[in-house]
Amino acid sequence: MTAELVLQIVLTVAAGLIGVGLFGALSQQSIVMVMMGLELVLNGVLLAGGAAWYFIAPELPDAQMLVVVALVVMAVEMAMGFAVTVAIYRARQVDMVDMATDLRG
Amino acid sequence: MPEAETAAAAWGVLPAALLVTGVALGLGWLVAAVDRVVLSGGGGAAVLEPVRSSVRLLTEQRRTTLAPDRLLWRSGIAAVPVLAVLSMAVVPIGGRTLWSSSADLVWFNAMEALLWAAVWLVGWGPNAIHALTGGYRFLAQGLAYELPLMFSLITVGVGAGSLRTADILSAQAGLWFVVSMPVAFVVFLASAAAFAFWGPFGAPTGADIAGGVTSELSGVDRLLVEAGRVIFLGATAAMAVALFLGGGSGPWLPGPVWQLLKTVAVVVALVWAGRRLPVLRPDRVVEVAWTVLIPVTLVQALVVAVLLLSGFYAV
Amino acid sequence: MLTDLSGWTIAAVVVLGVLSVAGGIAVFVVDSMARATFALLASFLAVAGVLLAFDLVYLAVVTALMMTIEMAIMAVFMIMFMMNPAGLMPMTMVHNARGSALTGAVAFVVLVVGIWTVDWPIGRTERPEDSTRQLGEAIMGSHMLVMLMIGIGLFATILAGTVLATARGRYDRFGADLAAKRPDDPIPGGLPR
Amino acid sequence: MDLSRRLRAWALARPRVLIVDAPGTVERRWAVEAELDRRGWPLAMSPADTDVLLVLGTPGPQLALAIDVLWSQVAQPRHRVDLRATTDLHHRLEETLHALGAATPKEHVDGALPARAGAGHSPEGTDDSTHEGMEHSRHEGMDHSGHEGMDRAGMAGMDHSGHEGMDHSRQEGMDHTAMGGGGHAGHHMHHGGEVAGLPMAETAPDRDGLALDVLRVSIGPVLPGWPTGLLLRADLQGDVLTGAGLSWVDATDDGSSPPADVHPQRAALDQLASLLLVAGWPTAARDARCARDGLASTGQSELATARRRAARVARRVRRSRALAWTVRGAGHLPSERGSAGDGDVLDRVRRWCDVALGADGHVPASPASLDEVAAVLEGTELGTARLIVASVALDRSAANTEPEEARA
Repeated sequence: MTAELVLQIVLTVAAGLIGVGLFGALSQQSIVMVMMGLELVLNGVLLAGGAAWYFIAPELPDAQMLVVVALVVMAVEMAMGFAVTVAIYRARQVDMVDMATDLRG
Repeated sequence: MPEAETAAAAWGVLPAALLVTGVALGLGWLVAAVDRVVLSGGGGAAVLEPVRSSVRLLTEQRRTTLAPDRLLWRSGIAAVPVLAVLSMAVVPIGGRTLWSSSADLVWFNAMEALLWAAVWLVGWGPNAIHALTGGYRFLAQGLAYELPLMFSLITVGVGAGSLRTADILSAQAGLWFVVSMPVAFVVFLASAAAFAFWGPFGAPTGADIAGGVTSELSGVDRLLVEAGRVIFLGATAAMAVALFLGGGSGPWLPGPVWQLLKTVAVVVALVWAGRRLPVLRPDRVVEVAWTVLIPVTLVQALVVAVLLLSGFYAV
Repeated sequence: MLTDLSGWTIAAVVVLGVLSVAGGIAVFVVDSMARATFALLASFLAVAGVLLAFDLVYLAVVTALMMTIEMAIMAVFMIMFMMNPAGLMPMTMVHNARGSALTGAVAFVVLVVGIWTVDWPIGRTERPEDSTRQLGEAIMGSHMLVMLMIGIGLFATILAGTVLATARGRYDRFGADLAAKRPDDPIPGGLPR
Repeated sequence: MDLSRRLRAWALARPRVLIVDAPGTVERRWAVEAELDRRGWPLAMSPADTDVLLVLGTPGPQLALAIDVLWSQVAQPRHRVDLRATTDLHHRLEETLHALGAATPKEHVDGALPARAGAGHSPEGTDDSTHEGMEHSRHEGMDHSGHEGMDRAGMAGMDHSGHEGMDHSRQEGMDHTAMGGGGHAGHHMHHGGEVAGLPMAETAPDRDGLALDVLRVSIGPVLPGWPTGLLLRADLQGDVLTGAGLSWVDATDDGSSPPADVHPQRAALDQLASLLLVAGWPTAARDARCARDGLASTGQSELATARRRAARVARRVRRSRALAWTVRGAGHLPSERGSAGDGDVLDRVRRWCDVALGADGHVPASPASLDEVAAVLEGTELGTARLIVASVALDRSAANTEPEEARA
């Protein structure tokens, strides 16, 4: 099997993760579920980054750095997401995005 | 850097895996037996009690509860011993690890983090208040101990200049790491006890909540969870020997014997000290972990880093 | 160029890939919030397995480690804030499902078309002996700036998250004139104060 | 096969025992615990952890009901012993071993519950569908044959959590309270409704300014280190108790069983033993039990040994910094009571230690009333609440404030 084919298969899987994640992030009503959708998108980025490193440029650390950054972004997203959820819930007992539409600019 | 030979490469994957599992079971038995001896106040006959309990639990009926989350419950139960044995994969046995990579220490830590999720599942699954309370306690405790544990592992990695267990062993040829990293050693053992929710950190299975996460388990389910706990504790003792006490190094006797002796000594000391204390309530312990242990382990890492730069370690 | 992955490894990668997508779909299908969280964890662990096959041991293990911790915490929040944590009562809580599905599908199709039409520059250079060392040296050398930014970002996150999530400030704890010797906390904690 | 039977007998030679002591059987419980300690039979933590259920004395109707529920949750192989007197204790325990080791599950029930004895299914039977299980519990209460009861109930359900549990016929409410615990099944369902016969949890303001789920739980009347017969009904948010109320089951027979005139030193050691058990210090609890049992002996030298033991354990507990650190500040009882029961858990522990030391001038604290203790439980965590309850001598004669007629 050629390396390119394997890479394409893996990237397709990553695209699948991104697609499912997008669907979740856009369709879910609950803030926590929206975050799970975003996590799934980033999961796809992790996979794509790893594949890119292995097949395209293993001599450079850049793809690895991309994966690290994606991990950090996930952690930040989770932390801030939870903090915002707690704050908004504390303020008005709301845990669904639809109930917070008045926050629109 | 020469590729350290792994047990899998030396003896074949299957025999090596069987060996590691066997050693894991032996360590688990050792911990359980010492624990039983200390608990029953002496009496050498107590060393057979873990075997007796295991046989009894094997013949016992499994039970269930009202509206449980059976899938998650059972997966959590099965995961506990599996993770414990997997964490043994990077513990050197006779100078060789089953599996070796450039991130052995992180692997060990990851298994403990996964245990975290597994124990929470064991508490969540049965849909009972005592079990769930135990699960939450473990989550809070684990969160507080994850960072100090990580920092103490990192300290070892800094000292050895590698995350590979084999390199850490060879880095201690001159001086055992416990000498220059006493804080990391103590924190490692304490966090390990916290992760095995045992002894003073046994609040998740405390008597005050009727056994907590284990309160709804019977038969083989209970056996798996209890076995996972003691294997984890045994694996940690063996890992502590490898990381801080020079592994198999020592005069006169062959390496594996030294390693075994040291492991037994660590287990006995750990169990003896742990059983002299009452359960430390999570709300108190957690604050100490966040506000004392994390800075202290960071300072320990700093000290080791400075020592490393000043050429203290022969790396 | 032929890949240097063995047939078994490729099979494992494909199986893990399918598992990760299946886990991702399960997140939005199952009723139980606890199960959704752990389906997401399964997806992460499958991706970590693929990374392991790609020789990225450190990143794989760190992914498993971080995501497990995240999901364990996530589970608590799911149970706190979500309806139906145990999935005992089937219900759906979605809005604009059709549009979202369309967006997701379009994104997927566009990506797939790109993936299968681009001529990928497969690397022909030597692999580093140790990917972990490569990453470490990059972090401490050529890519240090990235790491510095990450550090600052994480620190800011810690502060901002704490400020947002706590309702009690120092005036609640030490009194209006900050005169109290001991903070008035619902749980005293373990330190002598 | 002979070998497997012998293996089985060997495996069950040290069964885990759950003791349920009916009111007025304190001395009997001490005798039984002494014998169990001597034999090295561990005490069970929960029904799931139990091989032998040992019922002392004659439980009242409500307690008997709770014991039946408990029994239905004990996994096979199991054995139930109703011990009316301790004279033939040794013999009865030997019999228990024989019965446990012997055989097919149906022989394990000690005649007390013939209706439950028939179900000797294989363990695979436990995989009944959840749904079926729920329906049973919903409509038919707990009167199933043993095995099915176990499938279904475990000790989960309890109380069918929620507001509704209380309004049920009390009979049923009790059914599910044997060991405490409650379904967390449906947190946070804003729309109410029921699942598996469990009403969904509702929300209420909590300590941290968040309105999160409230569960209605009943804890007791049988738990390790817990006064048998005590029932704690409370709202639970996470593991924080709000709205706690304490009551004795079968409280109507108070006048008939006057508090037994027990040895104060032994009573103090017993209190210490159960407190240390709850505090998660099994070695110290074992030593306290051992000293307590020794003080019953008549021989002069044994008595002296027991006194030394009591002094040793009391001093050890008194001096323990770890215990002081972990229990300090919990459960401040108002001091205007004037009795020796005031102060926090640590003060009371130290007072028990003084009494256990046999020092002069230390009288055991007068029992605290249930309402007083319940007031302190407000806003504490489950574990702290257990420590507080274990640290006070409770007034057994206090009448149950709840009307009992409904049940009778």
